[in-house]
Amino acid sequence: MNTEVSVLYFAKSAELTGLKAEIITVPSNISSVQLWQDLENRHPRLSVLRGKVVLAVRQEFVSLCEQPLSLRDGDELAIIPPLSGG
Amino acid sequence: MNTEVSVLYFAKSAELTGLKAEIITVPSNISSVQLWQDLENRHPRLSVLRGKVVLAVRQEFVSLCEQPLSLRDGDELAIIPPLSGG
Amino acid sequence: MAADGGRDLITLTTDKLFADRVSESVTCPSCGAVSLFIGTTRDNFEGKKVVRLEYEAYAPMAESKLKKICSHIRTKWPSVRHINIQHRLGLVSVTEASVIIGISSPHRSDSLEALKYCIDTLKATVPIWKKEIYESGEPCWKENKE
Amino acid sequence: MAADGGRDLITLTTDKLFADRVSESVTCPSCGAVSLFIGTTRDNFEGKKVVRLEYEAYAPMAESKLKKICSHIRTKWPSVRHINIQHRLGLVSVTEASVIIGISSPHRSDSLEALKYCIDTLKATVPIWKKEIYESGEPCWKENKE
Repeated sequence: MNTEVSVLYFAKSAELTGLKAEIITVPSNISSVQLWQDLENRHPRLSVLRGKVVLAVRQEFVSLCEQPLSLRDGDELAIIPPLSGG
Repeated sequence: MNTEVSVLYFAKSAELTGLKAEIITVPSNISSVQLWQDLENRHPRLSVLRGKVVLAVRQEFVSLCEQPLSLRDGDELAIIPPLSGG
Repeated sequence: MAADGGRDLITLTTDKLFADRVSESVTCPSCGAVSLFIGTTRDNFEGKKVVRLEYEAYAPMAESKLKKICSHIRTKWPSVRHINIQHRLGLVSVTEASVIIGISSPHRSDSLEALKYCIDTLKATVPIWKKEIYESGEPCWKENKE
Repeated sequence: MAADGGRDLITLTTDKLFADRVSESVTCPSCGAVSLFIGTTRDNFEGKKVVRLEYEAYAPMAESKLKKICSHIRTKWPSVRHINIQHRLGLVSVTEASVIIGISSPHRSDSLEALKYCIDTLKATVPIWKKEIYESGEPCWKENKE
């Protein structure tokens, strides 16, 4: 089953994609690793961040792993490059 | 040999003696314990501070003990009740 | 918000930050100690001259993470009274504050320890990013390491 | 005064103290961190209402002890840049600052650790005394315990 989710890009990921946000359709049981691969396919320049990013799913950090994300329509995802606040 | 030294009183010791400072003559080899006893004799109300004060001799802390102070004329002594700065 | 009326103040803003406002906002008659941390922009990085920083945040998540930090502080140091965390966004010039944290407590050790925990945890867990802009050369997105 | 131009500022004064002035005086372009401690008068002691404090110092010795604290800080945390220690004397009302310490350093951990050392050592070694003046009852000279 597919879901429509929004993906927010921050910092370097926003520069690399040229986007602040986009809406994409992905399988609801996609894993975080697969989702990242899907985003890299859409935006090949994102590959420089491979191994350095985590996701935020519904505003909670999620490391890249094989576990299904159980996405629901309208969920907010975000690409989180290494933090540098403070 | 006697020396003339000034004694400064601070905080509660100033309240008890009613003095900010006085000049006294004491033996130059007096110990800090003897000096305190001498001051208690001059100002009996100081006895409530017994065991709680230290001295400052030429602006260095000196605990009450038997060692001679080697005072010189014009030395500045001070009565140091428990500190409460900050 | 702490149960007994302690305030958790959290602000993300493009306005300039002022230490006095933060310290006043956490001062209270029952507290003997206010500890403040001010993070400012340094003028150099590996020999390159930094002229300014640009901060960006995932604002709603950053605010919820900052609230979580406040609630952890109140669990670890129950005597902490008020907490104010201000983080600047957008462009910040050299020597201007990018973050100010103020914490009050009746005795000093609690607010000092909570302050260190707060800035350490902010740097490690709050989705905020800074880009250094140099006098010459490409700007660079930074990475907290400590 | 540190060899490389770091400032040691020490003030004993009956004037009101301001956090902004202290933080500005230690801010510098090469520093990313300013840590500030503000000690204020609490409004209560063992159920008695405190209306104000009165501070007294053995001023020349207090200044030399504060200078010694600065020089120890520079030995223990050589990256510390500027140090400003202001202590108020005379009458201080509830919520007003009696002491403000500001310390800057390139990275935060040094100024935070030096700040804790500074206020702990000040309370333990600097000849300054405070008397609490209550709404009713005899004033009382305090004793630092921590």
